[in-house]
Amino acid sequence: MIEAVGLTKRYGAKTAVDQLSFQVKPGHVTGFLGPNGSGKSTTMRMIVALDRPTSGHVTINGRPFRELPNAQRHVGALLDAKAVHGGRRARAHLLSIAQLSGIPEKRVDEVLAVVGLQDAARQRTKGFSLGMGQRLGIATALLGDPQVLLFDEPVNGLDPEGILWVRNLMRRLASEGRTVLVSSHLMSEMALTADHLIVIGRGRLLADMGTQEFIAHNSAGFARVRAADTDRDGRETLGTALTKAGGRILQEPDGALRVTGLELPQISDLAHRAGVRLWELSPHRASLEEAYMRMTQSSVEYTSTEDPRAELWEPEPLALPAWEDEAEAAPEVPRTGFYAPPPPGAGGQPFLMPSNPGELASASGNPSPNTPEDTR
Amino acid sequence: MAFTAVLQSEWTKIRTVASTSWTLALVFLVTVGFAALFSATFDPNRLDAAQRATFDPTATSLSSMELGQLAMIVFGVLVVSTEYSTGMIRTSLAAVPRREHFLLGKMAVATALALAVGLLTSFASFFLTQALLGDLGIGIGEENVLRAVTGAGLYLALLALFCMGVAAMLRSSVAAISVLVPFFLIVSNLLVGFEATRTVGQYLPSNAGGRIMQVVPHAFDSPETPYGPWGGFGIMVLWTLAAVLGGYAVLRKRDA
Amino acid sequence: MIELEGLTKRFGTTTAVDHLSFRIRPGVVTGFLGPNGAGKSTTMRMMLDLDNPTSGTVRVYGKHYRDLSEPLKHVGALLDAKAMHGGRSAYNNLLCLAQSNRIPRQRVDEVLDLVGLTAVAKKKSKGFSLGMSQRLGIASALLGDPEILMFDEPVNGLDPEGILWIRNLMKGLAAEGRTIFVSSHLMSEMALTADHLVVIGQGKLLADLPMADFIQQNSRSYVRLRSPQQERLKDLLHEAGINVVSVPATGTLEIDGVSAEQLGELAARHQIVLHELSPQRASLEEAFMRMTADSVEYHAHAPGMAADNPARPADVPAWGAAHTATRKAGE
Amino acid sequence: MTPTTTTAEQPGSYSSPLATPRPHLGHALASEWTKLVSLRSTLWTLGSLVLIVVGVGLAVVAQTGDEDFAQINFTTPALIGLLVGQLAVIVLGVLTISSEHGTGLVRTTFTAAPDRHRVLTAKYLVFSMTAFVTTTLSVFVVGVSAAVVRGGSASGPHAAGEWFGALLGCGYVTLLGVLALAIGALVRHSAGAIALMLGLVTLPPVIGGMLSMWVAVEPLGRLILKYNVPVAMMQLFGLQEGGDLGPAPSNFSHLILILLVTGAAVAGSYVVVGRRDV
Repeated sequence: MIEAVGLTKRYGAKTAVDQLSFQVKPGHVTGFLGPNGSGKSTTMRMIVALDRPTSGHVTINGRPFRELPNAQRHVGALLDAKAVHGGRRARAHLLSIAQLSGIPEKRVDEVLAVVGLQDAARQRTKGFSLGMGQRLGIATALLGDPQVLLFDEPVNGLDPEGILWVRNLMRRLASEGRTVLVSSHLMSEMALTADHLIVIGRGRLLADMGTQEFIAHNSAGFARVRAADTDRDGRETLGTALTKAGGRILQEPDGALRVTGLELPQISDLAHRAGVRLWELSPHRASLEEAYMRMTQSSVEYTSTEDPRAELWEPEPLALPAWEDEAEAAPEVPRTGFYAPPPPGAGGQPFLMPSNPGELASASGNPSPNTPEDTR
Repeated sequence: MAFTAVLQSEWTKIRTVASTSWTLALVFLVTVGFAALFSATFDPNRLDAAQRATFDPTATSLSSMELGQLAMIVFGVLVVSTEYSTGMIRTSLAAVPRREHFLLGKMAVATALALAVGLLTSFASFFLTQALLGDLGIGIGEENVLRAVTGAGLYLALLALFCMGVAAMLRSSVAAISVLVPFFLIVSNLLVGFEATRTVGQYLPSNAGGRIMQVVPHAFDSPETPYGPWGGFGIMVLWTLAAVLGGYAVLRKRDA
Repeated sequence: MIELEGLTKRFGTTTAVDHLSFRIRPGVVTGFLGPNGAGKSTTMRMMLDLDNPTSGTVRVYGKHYRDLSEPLKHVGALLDAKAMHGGRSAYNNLLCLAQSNRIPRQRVDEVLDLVGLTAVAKKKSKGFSLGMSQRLGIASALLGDPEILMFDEPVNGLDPEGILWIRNLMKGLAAEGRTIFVSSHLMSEMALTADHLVVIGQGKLLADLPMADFIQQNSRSYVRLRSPQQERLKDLLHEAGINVVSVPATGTLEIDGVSAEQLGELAARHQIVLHELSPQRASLEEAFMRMTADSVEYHAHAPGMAADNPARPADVPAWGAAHTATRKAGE
Repeated sequence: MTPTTTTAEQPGSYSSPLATPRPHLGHALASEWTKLVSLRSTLWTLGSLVLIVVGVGLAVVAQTGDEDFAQINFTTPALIGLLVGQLAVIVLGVLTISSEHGTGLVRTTFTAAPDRHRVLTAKYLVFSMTAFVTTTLSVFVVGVSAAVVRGGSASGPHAAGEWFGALLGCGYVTLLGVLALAIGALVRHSAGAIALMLGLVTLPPVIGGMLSMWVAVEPLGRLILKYNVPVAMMQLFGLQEGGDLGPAPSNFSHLILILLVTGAAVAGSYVVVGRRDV
């Protein structure tokens, strides 16, 4: 259990973390999200007492980190994969850290095997790739077999096999009753890994809720429906029937319909009644990425501007169906991948995801002074 | 590729890091400061007859170069080694893939800067101390004085260049400083201090190069040298050339 | 256009890159994939002439990289976001690069604005977070407005907004006819960005083909069915000689090798109500994991402390894991 | 509350099968020892120390005769090498802490052991013991060789006190290394700290030399020339400087001076390391 109360960190005039209070409970993987520069790393550093809070405090199982009787046996942390001396061999590095808390030497070989570095144990870490460094960092965190684990961007630099492994590792650690706090920018990964989310922006708490709840609060799912191409009027008939039943509809380039506001069995029944044969009826989950982007829009610190040259590239705009009068366009649907396709947002505003980052930038409102995440 | 572009780029590099101003300011302040201290507290009545006979007012101005050169060594090392320690070297070489252009540009700019600071230091030191020495002071027009004062600036520039070459060979600030500081400040003094090793010591860059700063040959009981001021300077040029070529060979051969 | 011919790099006895030959064409985003330790970064370093190849050559528009005059105007690269002098400000770091290739000063402001770092342009890059350093690195690659761009793991450390931006940036640059070569471990990103793939494993070329072909050749796609009349549907499919896999956990059927269109027609003909009829497209991640399964170097294992825990084997295909997670999330 | 009950308080929370001893200084010492022996820079610095001291020392022994040792100690030949070799101890002292800052390892270390003073104490102890033992062994190899090879009647009587002096000299070098470690902890920048320490050791004799040559009246010049590192070491190794400076300070005044300076720096390092964000 990690508990932060009124945690604040200022660097000069800049407030990196602002009155942050939250609890991270055991038995769950808790995702820690926020845009670049929102204060995630600073918060994690304060949890393990590397930085002193300007005010407020954070405790682990009821005690400040520095007062834990054997910190390494209670808390393991991966904050920076490159935080090793490059001239030292991997095993010697782990051994020196293990010895600090009287952890037996055989545990070092155990964690090396856990992260798959046993063959590189005798290599100097200077030659490690980012992925290998990341694995070494995870091994360091696991050394004390701790009850509380912190991971800052653990999948950075890992290959897909490694990403999959980390995902399963996090879940298993949590299922053993440990407290696991993971920060990441990869929403797809977070959606698969985290049960609970803590979202911050500009150092302030934006959300502290279950992942599903978070997605439900901040986005909507949709269904993709395609009438048989052989049926000429099928699409229009279907569209009309669905609209009448209260569904909201957008048309995709390949002729499929994107339906919100209706359940799959309902759509199926409506199609059946209208005598339309369906060639596709697939559910699309709302994505965490979308929900996250919606929530943090106003607190993005480093906003890229539109590359003037990028204007040459225009995504194929989605056509507005004839039976829909409001001017709307749905974004292109990515065909594969982690990032579930973004549905049109609630309130008639389509979510402006993959097609136009410039809009997102302007949507963030008045540009405010930027604060580096780490000003030291 | 236009070499002037490389020079311009290296000039930006060198003027935009704090270590440059720190080290070069220390060269100036330490050298001029101690020279001023020595001459302001100088009491000619305390000299014995032999010392009086070989008294060298120019050496009084320039002897504190011995102290100031420590900062110059650090400057020369850091100019090259921070490229490696920060990883900037990969970005730099991607922009200027011709190794000889990169190294030559960097060394030319840094040496020119070292020369400017060196000359400024030696002349400031000279005029300030001569004024403080009062009756004992001499003018720049005296025999060999201009050569000695200019030579002091040249010495500092050459020293910086030598250190750049060594740093390019060792590719590490710590290693280069740990080798160069003892080499210039201890080993060379130690070797000259013993009869048996004096000849070897006299051919080390600091002793050979330092000869150009002497106006009176045997001032302060300094030993006889087998070379003249410019001969000694030539020896140091050879040392520097070897270091630069060694640095270039390493840069060319090893992966960045 | 970049051509690699028999490119080889040995470090002592280990061969990091082994007789690699391929071409990178303009106008498309070419993805460069491979497991950790496959030799991607070494290859990219050799392309920029930072590492000397043991044998073989790299040619950029027919020239050796070292012979390019003002290379930043031809090739822009982001290899390592932290490869900047931390004691120098972001602006000055870019300025000295620009000057070395005679790129006008205002271009520095332009690219800083482009990556969103204008407000911290005067700050020392030492204090930058990984995401900020990454943006600075991207700015340095764009500095010379080059026709060839190379990015090694460009989305590392970027937040979702930044990921989105770089994705569109790369597509836009390719659409202008530039050559874009990008490595990444995030298959989802690659699937959205790249048109062509070069895959290596243990230093050897495994594949060099268009994205769609790659996915098709290395993965399976299937159709998922859900119906209130599950049993009847099953019988029907059996009768039609279609192989069905039922997934009891979710109450769905999975069908290989028959298109969603055919299944929809079949159901309509027999008046079967379907609550789901969704074609599951194979993912790039799955395809990649299948192809490189043999050349993964650092295999992880179950934690030693949890020996009593039934560990999932490390080589479960991606879709297997994604499935279970999706189901959990969907409930 | 015993340490092991902390995790058990949470119902249903994970409890590790590993033993949870309360970490003590011994653990940190083992850790620091591993860190020290697993780096090549240790081998480089200590190796060059041994090579220079023993190499130069034995060369001097070979070049001298029995009668030369009538005036000097048997350990004096080791001094010349040690005047250079001490720099290796200084470099190692700085690197012991500054390389952790340079690479970021310090964050890993302090996350694993938040009681930073325990780690710092272990660093001081492991480094100083290693430096002292290495220095002493090299010096005594030279000293004993000299005593064996040149211990003929012409060398005259030698008191046990000269060996004690050499031992103090090795302690002096070790304290210089400890000072370097403290400076490294305060400055955190390897090149800066090394340059500072090397300047501190090498420049005062030069300054003092100049001052004494020209401004003999200046008490400052005398003072610098009397109390600086090479002079202190020469004296501890039984090589008296020229007598024109007046009565030389005693061995112990040299040691007290270095103890005071080092002690202040060490105390400062404890305060700063305990408070600082890393």
